[in-house]
Amino acid sequence: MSLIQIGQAGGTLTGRRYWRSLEELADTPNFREWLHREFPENASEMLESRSRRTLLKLMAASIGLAGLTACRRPVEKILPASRGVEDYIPGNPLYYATAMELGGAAAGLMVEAHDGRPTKIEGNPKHPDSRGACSAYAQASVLGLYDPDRSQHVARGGRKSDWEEFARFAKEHFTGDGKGVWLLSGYFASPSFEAVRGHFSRKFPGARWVEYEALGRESIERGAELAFGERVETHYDFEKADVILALDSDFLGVDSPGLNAVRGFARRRHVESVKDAPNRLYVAESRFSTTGAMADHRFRVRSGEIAEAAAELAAAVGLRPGNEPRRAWVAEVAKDLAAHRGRSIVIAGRGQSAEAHALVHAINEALGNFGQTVNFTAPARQAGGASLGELAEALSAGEVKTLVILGSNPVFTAPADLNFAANLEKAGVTIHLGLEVDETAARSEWHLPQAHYLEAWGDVRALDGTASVQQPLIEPLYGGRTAAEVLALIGGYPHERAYDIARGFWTARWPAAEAERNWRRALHEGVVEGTRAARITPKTRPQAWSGAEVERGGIEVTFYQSPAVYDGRFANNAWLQELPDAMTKLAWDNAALMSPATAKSLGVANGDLVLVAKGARQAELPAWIMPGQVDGSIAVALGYGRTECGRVGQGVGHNAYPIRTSDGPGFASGYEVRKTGRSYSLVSAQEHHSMEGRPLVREATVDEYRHDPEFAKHAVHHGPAESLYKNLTFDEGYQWGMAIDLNRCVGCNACVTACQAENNIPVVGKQQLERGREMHWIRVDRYFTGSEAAPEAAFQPVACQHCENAPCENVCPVAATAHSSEGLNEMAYNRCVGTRYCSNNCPYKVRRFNFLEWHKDVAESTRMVFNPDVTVRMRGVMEKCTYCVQRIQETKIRAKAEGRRAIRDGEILTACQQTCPAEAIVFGNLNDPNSRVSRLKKLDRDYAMLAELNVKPRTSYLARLRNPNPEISRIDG
Amino acid sequence: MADLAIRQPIPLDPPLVEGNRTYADITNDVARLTERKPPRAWYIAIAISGTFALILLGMLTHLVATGIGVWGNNQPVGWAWDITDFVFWVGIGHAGTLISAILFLFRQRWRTSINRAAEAMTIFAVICAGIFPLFHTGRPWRAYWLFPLPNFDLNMWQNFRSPLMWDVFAVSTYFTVSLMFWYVGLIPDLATMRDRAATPWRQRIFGALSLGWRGSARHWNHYEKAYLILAGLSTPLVLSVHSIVSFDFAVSVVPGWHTTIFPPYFVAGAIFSGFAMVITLMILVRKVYKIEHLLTMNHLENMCKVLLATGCIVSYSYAVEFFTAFFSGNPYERFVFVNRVAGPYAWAIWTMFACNVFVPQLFWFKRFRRSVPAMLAISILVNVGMWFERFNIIVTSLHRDYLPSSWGYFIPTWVDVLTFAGSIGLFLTLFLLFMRFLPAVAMSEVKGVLPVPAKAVRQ
Amino acid sequence: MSESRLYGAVAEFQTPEDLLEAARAMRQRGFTHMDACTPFPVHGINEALGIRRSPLGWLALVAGCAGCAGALLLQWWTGAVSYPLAIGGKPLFAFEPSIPITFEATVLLAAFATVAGMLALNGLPRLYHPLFQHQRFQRVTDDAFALVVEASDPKFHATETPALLRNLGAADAQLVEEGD
Amino acid sequence: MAVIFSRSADKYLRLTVLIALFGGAGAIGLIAYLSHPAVRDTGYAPAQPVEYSHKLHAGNLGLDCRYCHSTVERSAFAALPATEVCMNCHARVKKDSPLLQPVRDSFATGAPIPWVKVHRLPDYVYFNHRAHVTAGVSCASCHGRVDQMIVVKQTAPLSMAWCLDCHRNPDASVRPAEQVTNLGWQPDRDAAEIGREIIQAKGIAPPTNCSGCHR
Repeated sequence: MSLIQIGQAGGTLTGRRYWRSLEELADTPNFREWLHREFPENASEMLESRSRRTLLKLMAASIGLAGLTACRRPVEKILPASRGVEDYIPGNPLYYATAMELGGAAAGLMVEAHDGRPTKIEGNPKHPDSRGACSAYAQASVLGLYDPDRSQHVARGGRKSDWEEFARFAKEHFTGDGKGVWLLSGYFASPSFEAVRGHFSRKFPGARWVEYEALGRESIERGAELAFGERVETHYDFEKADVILALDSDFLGVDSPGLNAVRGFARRRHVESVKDAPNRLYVAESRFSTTGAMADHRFRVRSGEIAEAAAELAAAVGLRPGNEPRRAWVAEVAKDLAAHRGRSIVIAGRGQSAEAHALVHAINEALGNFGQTVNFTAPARQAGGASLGELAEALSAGEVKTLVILGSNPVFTAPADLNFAANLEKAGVTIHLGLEVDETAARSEWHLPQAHYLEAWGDVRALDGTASVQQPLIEPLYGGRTAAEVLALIGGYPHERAYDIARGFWTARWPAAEAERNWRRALHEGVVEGTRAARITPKTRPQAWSGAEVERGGIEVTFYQSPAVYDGRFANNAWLQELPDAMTKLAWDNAALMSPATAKSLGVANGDLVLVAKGARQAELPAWIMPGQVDGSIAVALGYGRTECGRVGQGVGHNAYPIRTSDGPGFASGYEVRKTGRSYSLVSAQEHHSMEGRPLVREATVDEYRHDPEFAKHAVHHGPAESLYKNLTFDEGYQWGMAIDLNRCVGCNACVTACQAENNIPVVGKQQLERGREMHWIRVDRYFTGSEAAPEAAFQPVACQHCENAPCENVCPVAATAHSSEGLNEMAYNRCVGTRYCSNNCPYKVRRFNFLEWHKDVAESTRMVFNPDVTVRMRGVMEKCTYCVQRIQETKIRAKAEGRRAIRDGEILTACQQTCPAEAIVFGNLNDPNSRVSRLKKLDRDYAMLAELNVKPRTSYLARLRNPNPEISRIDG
Repeated sequence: MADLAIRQPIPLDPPLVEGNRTYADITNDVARLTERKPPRAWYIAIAISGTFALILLGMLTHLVATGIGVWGNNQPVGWAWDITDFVFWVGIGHAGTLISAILFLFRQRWRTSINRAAEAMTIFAVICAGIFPLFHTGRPWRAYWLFPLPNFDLNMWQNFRSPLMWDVFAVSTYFTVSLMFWYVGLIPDLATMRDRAATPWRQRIFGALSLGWRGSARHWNHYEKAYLILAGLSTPLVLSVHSIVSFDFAVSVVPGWHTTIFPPYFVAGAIFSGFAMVITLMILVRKVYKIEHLLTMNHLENMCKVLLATGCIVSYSYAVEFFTAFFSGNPYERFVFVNRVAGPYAWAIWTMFACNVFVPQLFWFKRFRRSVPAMLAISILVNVGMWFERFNIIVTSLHRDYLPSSWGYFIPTWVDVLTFAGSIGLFLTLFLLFMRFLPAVAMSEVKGVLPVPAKAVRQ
Repeated sequence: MSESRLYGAVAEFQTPEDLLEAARAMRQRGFTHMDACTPFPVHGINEALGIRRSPLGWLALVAGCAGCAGALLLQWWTGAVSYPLAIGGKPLFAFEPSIPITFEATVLLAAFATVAGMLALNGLPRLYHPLFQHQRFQRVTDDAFALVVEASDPKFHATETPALLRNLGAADAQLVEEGD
Repeated sequence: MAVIFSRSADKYLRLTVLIALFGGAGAIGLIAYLSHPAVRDTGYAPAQPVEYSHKLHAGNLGLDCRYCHSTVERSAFAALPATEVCMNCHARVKKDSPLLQPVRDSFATGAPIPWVKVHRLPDYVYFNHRAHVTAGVSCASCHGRVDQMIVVKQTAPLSMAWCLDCHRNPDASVRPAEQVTNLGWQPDRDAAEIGREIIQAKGIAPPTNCSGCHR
């Protein structure tokens, strides 16, 4: 067997040069055998046993799964494979390109695997949307793979069954023309799946297909259809936009399916000198989103009034005749937009109506943005079919003989008015394919375990049409299958295995001679060449815009996608649950976010349970006072309050779906909100939200900056920082340092999750979080400034600052924390006795203590996610950010082994830096004046937090700039 | 040199021992306490305190088995009740040596009635104190790493720049020296006990413990010299210990900790709390054992005066602390003090002010200085106040330091509470055992200050 | 007992003043091998018996200096020689942060030396002593003041010396043997 | 008064104290000696499931270490060979030897041979073979003259202090890369001088800070 090593990956994915396709490996019997031994079909029993752990540990040639303790010479065995696995070098990680699908769009990924188990996810630099970065969802998905609560076997009527039985059943059951057969799935932007689906539809022409995503893009798609008369995909090029108006759009947060928006936006926030002009962002929104936090002007507008504001704007840009806008800001923003014709973007949020989207398209066209900042392609996904409402009706009418649900959980996520759970009872047979035994599975005749994307073959398109092939990194842990496989099985598709389906689809498109080469190339690169959709220039149709009817009655409720659990599907992912929300800083919960004034009028305080009701539909939600929220409107994240879920997510938070109906999936008015008199404990990772006038996040307007470029350095006046001693100097060899650009950070939390995955950071749970024992090595501090009603927000990622005069080091009695010659503040866990003195003496409070044995209850299967290059810390020791010293050491060793004396700039990326879509974090050698980090630190915006303590931190910040429109008095009206 | 325990007419008024006692009376009065069945109150007391000592054992076992997480400590409050209790006990441990050493050097003869018990109290308080730094570590089984032992495996040493290392040396030295001081002081009395012993076992035990002391003039010659040197060494030692404990805080960068006034402030506070504890215990001891003639009202009044004086120093230190914070112009420092009086833990500092600043002022009035119930109440309140002083310094400073994003709140757990209660139990248990089995008053020293007996009378 | 050698004579006095007087008188008569056993140190007895000042002070000084030097050496050697570590940007060894430990070690060693020296100079611990055989000796730790004249004194006489002591006011004077 | 202790008690007391002092010192010395890594950890030579002789293969037959431990230059781990590596030769050589039965079984069934680990480091120590081998540290520096061992035995303490000795004074332990697996290499001149030149040329700076090994 010969393996083809397809050369070296270029440029930015530094240091990881051997990533090859898994396909060759997967085809070799030896590898299969090895994988089977590692992860047998029947892995579940073994996964919980000790032998599993021992085996893994030994297979990994003893890299540590275990903690710090070492006994005296226990007999330890090494079990080398009987037959070598080609090109697998024990101890060296392998990298494979794959892609994750979420909400109908692909995130191109590069997955690191140690000894056959994926441990870490990075963005694929060659993928047009990822470009090397990665979201928190994708980062955490590797934990989802090992979730011991995943569905582990086929079940029929609640009893254990198997795939063979299902296959027999399917063969008998699916006959005829398919009348009465309904299929329900989420969005699938998968070309090969579409082929299978096409085949199925041809075979069963009577079958009906429903695509439903609780957090879908329906209004966006329909809006485009309204505007252009055809389905198109809109692409915003934020990198080219000078002025942006976001109308209830959290495009830097949960409203963008990909990372391009953040990247493009952040690049326009890169300011090297007073000559650079950053973009200007106006945000009109009801909920204080992360996009709102980045705004130069933020207008608090109820979601229900956004369309009206858009109409005023349309008039103001001359699209339609109209009066002077009622809202003063609209006029000013319109002027600013008009002054930047072709260099501006107006974008509406996902929750807004199709009509509003259509109107915004017209505005962009009027502003000359089409073809400049706003572009179009054909949609990546073939949409179509019936709506969920139609399915509910059919169910209710008893017309559904067979319902096949592929990966969706409609019982939990369907709009409340459809009474889906009740209607489902009326279906003849329900077949549910899912990663977990969820609410829908519990009500289905058949439940089939779904393969996680990291254990499945498949393909998926990015929004711009670029296709990626998904390749597995591991055999299915629990014998799961993909949706394509299931559909192929019941539809009698020529290929049954996901691999054959995907490969067959693609190779059929290539000339036979090139097929093999192209396929390998696609696997290697992570993208299929030439699949990017061509740009089109659709024309807007004249619209009958009748003016928006604004409902103003009652309290408005807006529903938003949880940055943690998405629509509920990640509820069992502990990393995501523990991730503090960027704005509220709440973890392990959602809440009814309301403005201080609204809370006052309702008479509620933080944690008070309120009953939000509209007619018979009601939900009990804990209140959380959120400055910046528009008055009279409540925002609530979806996806919490799962009832049929794994041990992590069961019962976490409160379910808001019961008050969300088909006619108001984004927002709706007319709710009544009542105090219940009971309260609930909400846990916020940050208890204080003001900087107390301290110069922590330093910011200025662009004008102020031009007037005083070094304003950040001038923010603190203090005497000369002197020491009693002649301090040690660090000026030889590599001197590591970091620069974080506060102007770019959008608070997306990807860095926090990336760090968690890279550094084996434990999850502590809500109770311990409440006690103040979070373990994240990097956190994103969020401060409010300004008034409580109309605050501004600022983000500041804080990890260990690696002070040269580190106060923590001085006080450690056992020298467990000391400095390396390269300026790293090191923490030797195995030396630590746990006095916590270092943590007390850390002005940045970035040290984390293992108050309990956090890993005690971690399932054996979940332990497979551990990065073997980082020690798993035991209880009683302190830990903290190491600047990813394992990556530094590995790179240095490799460079030496290759005979290089120096490491290239950018060859070492810290985990937080690598994943950051905003490119806000730069790490490198300060001793090299030409390194990126050195150049950034020379910028006039550079400052060190708490420099007045003379601790000489190695991490410094680039001060934030705001670019307000001088015509609009500071923020909001 | 050997004139320290001069046996001349003592021109003191009032007398240090009341009721025309003879030498033999003194011996009898003191030794009898250990020779006959203790009063019922003793049994009740030891049953209660012993139970709490066992609770301490249980809590520590639970702690070691489960982790520091059983306490309420968190980020940012890395130290809370653990170190508060430590400083509290170390502080209490200061009175004994102070009475023994400093009052000795200052020729304060009234010390002789109380020094033995006070020294014992010191040792037991330091034992209680030592528990906390040991068990507050995340991995107490690695605590031996805190000592510079040769190690062939690691070739690693300690960081002697860490105030915690200074603590290790200071507290262990203090304990060792106090123990030696106490024991040296006990030797002549142990010999007395040996010579009075009625049973062979008592004879053997006291015979061994007294090391063969026979009161020879040569013995006394070296003994007095040694005692003087130990007193001379203990005096700076006792001052250094709490200074070094204060360095744990003063040497850090934490606002509210990083203060130059801490060493004298801590020492004054330690004497303050130590004397309060001595008063509390002495009141109970003289009552239970009916030795009011040895522990006279004059003794108590003297101690009340010390309490008043140190209380004033402590109050002044509080004022200076606030002034320094204000005058420094350092916003972080200023904030801490505003936060102390008006923040979430304001109740703690106001408790402290009430107990430490206002209550002791009552001792300006002789009425209170000579009223046993008043003394008892005030001395207990002072120790409550002193516990809160340490709580304020530690928790209130830590819970809100530099970055508001990392501010937090500390809530104790039941383990915190029971561990502290258990340490009080251990302390009292040890003290009760001491009262039961060892001479609680330094007989040989009291005899030295006895008012001239007409003629020593013997049966 | 009968074969045992004589240790000396023990005279018992009721007050320290009597003891002092007797001791001075005995010394005037040329007795040199004498000792006094008292429940508390009696002022003037050293001069009366000719006991020299205790050298413990010098011992403590030497030990204290050793502790001081040892601690400094330890801190310098471990921090700057044996395993130099960059800690807090501070020099590997500096005098200022070494003061507390140096001080403590000084006190510790001096105190050890003092106590050990006191015991050694006093010949303690000593479980047996001929005087313990004396019937009334137990009173010297209570309220009796004993003057001991050892048999090794050139002027000692088994019958005269006790008589002499009685003459000097001793309430009781007896011979004590070495014992076995 | 009654005499509590007899005259001879002091003799026993002094004897006891002396014994306690010397005995204590002796016990401490003994414990220190036995727990010294050079004593405690060296000499471990467990029986292996296959009586494989390094002396025969690496010494007499002159197989290069890397023939079997093929990953030393590429990975942190010096992997043990797959059974098929053994069978490369033993399919023909001594193919009926009963000693090789476990090897043949493993090859036939695919079950790994359960070799017993000899050189073991704690989980929190990240030793990297690649870094050492490419720097020119010979296998023999840590593993001893394996080519002379019939049964592999741990010869070095592998303690942190022992590692540090070399990291602080690496000169004598660094040799030309091509001599790394030549366990019996005799330099023609001063080894430390050769080492110094290589260290200069390659820019080797062995870390003595914590994260060099602990991550």
